[in-house]
Amino acid sequence: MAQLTFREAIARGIAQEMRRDESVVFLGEDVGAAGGVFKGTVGLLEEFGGVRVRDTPISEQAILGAAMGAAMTGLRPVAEIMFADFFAVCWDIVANEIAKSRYMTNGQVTFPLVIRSGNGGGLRFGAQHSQSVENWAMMVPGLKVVVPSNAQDVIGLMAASIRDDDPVIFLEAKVLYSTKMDVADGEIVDTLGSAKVLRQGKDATLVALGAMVPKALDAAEELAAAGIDCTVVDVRSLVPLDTTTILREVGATGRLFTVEENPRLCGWGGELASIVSEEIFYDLDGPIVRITTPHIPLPAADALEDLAIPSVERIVTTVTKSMNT
Amino acid sequence: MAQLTFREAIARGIAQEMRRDESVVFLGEDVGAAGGVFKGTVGLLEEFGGVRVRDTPISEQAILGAAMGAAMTGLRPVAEIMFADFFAVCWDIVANEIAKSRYMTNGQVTFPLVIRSGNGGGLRFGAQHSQSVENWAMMVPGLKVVVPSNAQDVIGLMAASIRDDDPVIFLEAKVLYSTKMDVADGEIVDTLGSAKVLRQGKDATLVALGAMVPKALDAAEELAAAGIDCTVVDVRSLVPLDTTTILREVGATGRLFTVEENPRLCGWGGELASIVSEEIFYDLDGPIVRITTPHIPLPAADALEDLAIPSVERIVTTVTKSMNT
Amino acid sequence: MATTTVTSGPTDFATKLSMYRSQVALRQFETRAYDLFLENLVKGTSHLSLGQEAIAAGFATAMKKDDWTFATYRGHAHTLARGVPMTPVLAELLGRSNGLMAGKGGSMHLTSVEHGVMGSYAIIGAHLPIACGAAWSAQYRGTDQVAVCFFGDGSTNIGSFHEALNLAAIWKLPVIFVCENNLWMEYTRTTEVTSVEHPAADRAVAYGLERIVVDGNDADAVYDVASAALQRARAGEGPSMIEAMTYRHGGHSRADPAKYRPEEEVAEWLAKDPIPRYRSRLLDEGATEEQLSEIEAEVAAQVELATEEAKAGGVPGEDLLMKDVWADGGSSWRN
Amino acid sequence: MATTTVTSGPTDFATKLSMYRSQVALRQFETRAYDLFLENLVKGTSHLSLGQEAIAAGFATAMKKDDWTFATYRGHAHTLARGVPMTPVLAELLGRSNGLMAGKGGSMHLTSVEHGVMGSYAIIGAHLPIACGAAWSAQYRGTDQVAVCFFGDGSTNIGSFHEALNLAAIWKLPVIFVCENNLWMEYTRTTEVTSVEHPAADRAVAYGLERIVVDGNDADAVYDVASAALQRARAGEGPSMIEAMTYRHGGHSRADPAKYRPEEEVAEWLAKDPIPRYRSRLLDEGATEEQLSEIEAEVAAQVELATEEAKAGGVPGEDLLMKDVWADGGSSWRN
Ligand SMILES: Cc1ncc(C[n+]2csc(CCOP(=O)(O)OP(=O)(O)O)c2C)c(N)n1
Ligand SMILES: Cc1ncc(C[n+]2csc(CCOP(=O)(O)OP(=O)(O)O)c2C)c(N)n1
Ligand SMILES: [Mg+2]
Ligand SMILES: [Mg+2]
Repeated sequence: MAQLTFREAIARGIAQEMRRDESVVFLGEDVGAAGGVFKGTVGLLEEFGGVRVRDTPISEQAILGAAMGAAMTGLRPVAEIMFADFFAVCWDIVANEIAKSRYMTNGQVTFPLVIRSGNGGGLRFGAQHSQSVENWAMMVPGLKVVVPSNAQDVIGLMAASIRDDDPVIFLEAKVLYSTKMDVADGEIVDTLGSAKVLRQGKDATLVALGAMVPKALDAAEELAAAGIDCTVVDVRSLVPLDTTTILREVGATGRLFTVEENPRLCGWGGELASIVSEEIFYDLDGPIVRITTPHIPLPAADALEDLAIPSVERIVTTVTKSMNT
Repeated sequence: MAQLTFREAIARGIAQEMRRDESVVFLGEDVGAAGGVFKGTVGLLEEFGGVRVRDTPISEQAILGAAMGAAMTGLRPVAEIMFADFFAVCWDIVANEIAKSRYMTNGQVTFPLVIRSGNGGGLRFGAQHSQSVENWAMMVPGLKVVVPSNAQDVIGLMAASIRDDDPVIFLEAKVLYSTKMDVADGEIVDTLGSAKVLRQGKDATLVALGAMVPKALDAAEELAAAGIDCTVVDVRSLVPLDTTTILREVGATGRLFTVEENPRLCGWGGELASIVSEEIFYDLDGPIVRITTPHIPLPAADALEDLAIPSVERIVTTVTKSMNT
Repeated sequence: MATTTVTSGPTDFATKLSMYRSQVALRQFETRAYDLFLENLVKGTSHLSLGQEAIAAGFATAMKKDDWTFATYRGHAHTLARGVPMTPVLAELLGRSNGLMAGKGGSMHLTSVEHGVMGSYAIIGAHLPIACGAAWSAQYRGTDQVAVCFFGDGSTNIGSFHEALNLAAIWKLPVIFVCENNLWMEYTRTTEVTSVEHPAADRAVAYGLERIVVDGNDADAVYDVASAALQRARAGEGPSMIEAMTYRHGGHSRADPAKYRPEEEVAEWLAKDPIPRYRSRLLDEGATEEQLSEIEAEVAAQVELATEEAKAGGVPGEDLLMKDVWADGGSSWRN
Repeated sequence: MATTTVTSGPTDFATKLSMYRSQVALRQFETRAYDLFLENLVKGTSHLSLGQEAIAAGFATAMKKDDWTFATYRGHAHTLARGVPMTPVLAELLGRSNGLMAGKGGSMHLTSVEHGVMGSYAIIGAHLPIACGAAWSAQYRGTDQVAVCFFGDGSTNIGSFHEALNLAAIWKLPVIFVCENNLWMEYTRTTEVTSVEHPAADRAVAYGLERIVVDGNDADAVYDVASAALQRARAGEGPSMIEAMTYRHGGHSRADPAKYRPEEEVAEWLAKDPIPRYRSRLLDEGATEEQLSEIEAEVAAQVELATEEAKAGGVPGEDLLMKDVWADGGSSWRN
């Protein structure tokens, strides 16, 4: 048992797998000597050397193209895209090449690779360095999408992602990098596609992802104090999606609230709403309500960013209002 | 009144606006002498000359970057991205630059530009030339998204898009290019953000977009024959979204079925489901059901593609089954 | 044409004959594919390499069995040249379940990992960095495999060209970039939208590479330049970029009559057709008319057989539709 | 250093003095910004140009009022150099409602259309094609405006660099690409990941452009090369690419102590600090110590005032949050 930050957990998860499997290699911008701009890869170069941990030029298409080509010829690359917003400059490799090639070739090629990236807002970085792009990835058939909410999960889900034979987009909420928790010693391996019930309630179910998970938990405490007893589910992986757990927990309380950092339109919460309202419609006791960042680019100023991203207060208010009407 | 194909309507819509406004310019690959690979721009070079209608290199980032820079300095460019799948190679310019810059600058810059593109499947072009990417665009705050379903609408919505001061992603279902209809003479200008009720029923509401609209209409005829009377709504524009019409029509029948060409996850239908299940939950008489392409890359073979994309038969079966349980 | 001065081609005559056979096979196969398109049996789009066969044949002949080919949507020739049988390729064009990818990829995505054909890519530029990745893997694993990446003249103006060339150069990757310069993009002449005359070769210097232009309609010349680049890559000396001048006899894709090209230009290049040219060279060098006719007849029989077998292929169904999105063979995104 | 042989700078002395004032202003402003960051008043990230001021000052001095600047996230200097007042820039860094964009953009996105500052772009490479678009618009509308686009050495390896340069060349656009080569990307030395020594200049030939390297720590030299390129652009002779050698005194962004750089390298470049260097040249050329001190004092007073005004700015609220997604001033995506 050791106190570990979320960012240390990243490096530990990758190192665990690199020790185990020579075919795991790592590449990205400033990831070697510098240990990554978010210090998520500190120590990797020292332990594994410059042949396995490679600094690249500022060429995101080349980074992910290289990862793809290497994955289809025997390696298991982990690539870093520094900020998730930068997926936009290499989206073709992600969405058109990596995601589709296995299917197009009728299974001839396989892409055991992980693309990890700093995701989301809260650091006052402005509209081009703060996006929550989980939906960009969820939307594209052929990509798995993993979003951990704490250090322990980071290690286990990173290990599971690296061992998975499919391409995984691994999104790390930047605002969580400095959060700490006690993490078990020894090897940790988790399972993709398993949501976690973090709190069990009887009145409503809050489903949250990544940086919204601690906020949902805090909100649930406040709501409980006010007499509304909430279940909180941490989705953890959007693809594969643990609909079994989610439908069970929503069905049990009869009410679904999603807490999403992404801008509203076509968010994962919409997808959940459609699944719930098709499959357990008759178990619902009231409207499905989504709590999201408004459908606007994210502003830079601290005051504005705090207004934009769902806050504990907004969650509490929204749930209370909806439960009382 | 003249019979016009969908593809001819594109050129007519653009020409109508180029005649009216010198600041409208057009650029793209093979758009000039060749008239576009889908023949959507035949005649433009001849009428407006090579200074206003420009052939570009195969450089989608340069094409859209040029459109953006020109739009912020006084022109109203219309750019062609040949296949909508290619948005992936220039997504940064679309999603990070064009969409966000007005907001980031607190309104200092404005982007009166249109990006038109051949969208969707049905032509057996395989996974990289058949995607329906309406959700890629809908998902990004700052973009308007227009998807016409017939030649008359093409002209009016193209004119409205070009006259609009915001960036519009204008997606043309490739499979509709050869469809024909009688189109009014003279200037045609339509309104963004207005859905159209194409058929009024009392049992269920089918909401469809683009190439799915004629299929929904055909399905409604078959369903009517079998005793299920459907309303059919053509969404026409995803952003702005005409929720007034949609909520009214879904509320009236108590049942919503979406017909979406896009792969399932994070489709616009999920967004609609969430709006409906929040705002008119108590008007619903049964589950919300989405009819989409499965969440897979699109296959090339004709037999497979026909299985993948929603067919009239699948719409009929799905609606019938859901209405009878 | 620039750096290739003495052209010899393969040293043993049997290899030359097989390089001839390869070119004839590509020609006859694609001629048949075009006929089948006219019969409405080829679904979707397809892009023929008629006229460009010497490049595919020259490279494939110089490559080792476990080297890798990365092709574009114009990939029939490169796929067949590596030894992929005709039947599955033709069946793929026809959308049949006995197709190379059971109909799921189509003409633009031919792939046969077994033959080192690591895919055909239909979005301009994407496969250049992907080929770098394969080369990186060969370098890391210490094999002596080389990735050979073919693309067109018009594809030199897309961003990923630049990123891939730079990465290959700094990492000294065993990758060969081959620009098949057939002068035209789809319907636009490449020089009209390109800042240099030789869109690949004139930019080699920007990546610290040698400027190489070769006659792409001469299989021997291609073979020579390919052999040198392969050797260089295997010796750890890094990437090469080769610009091979050629011409497509037909339109860009199956439906294009290619009316935009000046008649004289077409005539000039038809006169440089690589196949008759190579044929008469072989005759000069000692082959008999009989030998060559026999090759041609054998290929014709293969094409006949492939046509029959492809047409006899089944129609793919729901099982294939939902298969192989994921490595577990399925397509499920939920539990 | 290559093509610039005789350096003269502006011919009239007043302009030289104002170019000095500009550099001093950039220096003092950013020094203050750094202090305010240490006081925890600057929110988010920021990237300083300390040490690189001669490039911004030289170009801005040579440009006409209605020319356009396109900058990166390292854009304070380019914004101020075009005449944008200090207060709104500083207030933007502090996230106040009197900020240049009311706090909505932040340090990385400074824009002042009124002053020809057409934006600061935080995704590497994006603004090169966008600058082409502005230049295209100038060409189309027949104005003689020129777009000047600044970017770093590390940004030369991204795809859009290539696309923009080619487009600018073939369309002969009035755009100037200025690579501020400060030797480093974030924490990686650019030559370690770049295929040529001069990442911009050594690639000019790939776009049919002249190879230009200039001493970016000499405002006069920058001014000269800028003037020539601007003239060329206005004469319809097309784009230029200029590589200006310089060095950032501090880290990449506000939090970076820049420990990765060899001490001797830092010392060498501190000795080439453009501001003392320009100061002593002005003294040599006839300025008095008094004159220069007065300029410095005036600037210091401006910085004081701006600091006060920025700190006094309000906190932006809900009204600004939901404003100006769309041209109608609102953010509604539905009716
Ligand atoms: C990113 C992207 N843009 C545009 C296209 C459409 N397109 C397909 S082939 C082609 C022309 C390519 O010309 P060239 O590279 O010379 O190859 P050739 O077809 O002549 O072999 C174009 C524009 C595409 N597939 N991908
Ligand atoms: C597409 C993209 N990739 C990576 C980054 C992260 N990043 C920001 S600045 C930078 C270094 C840029 O170096 P250079 O171009 O030399 O400019 P400098 O910062 O030295 O002025 C990097 C990698 C980015 N903003 N955009
Ligand atoms: Mg070509
Ligand atoms: Mg730099």
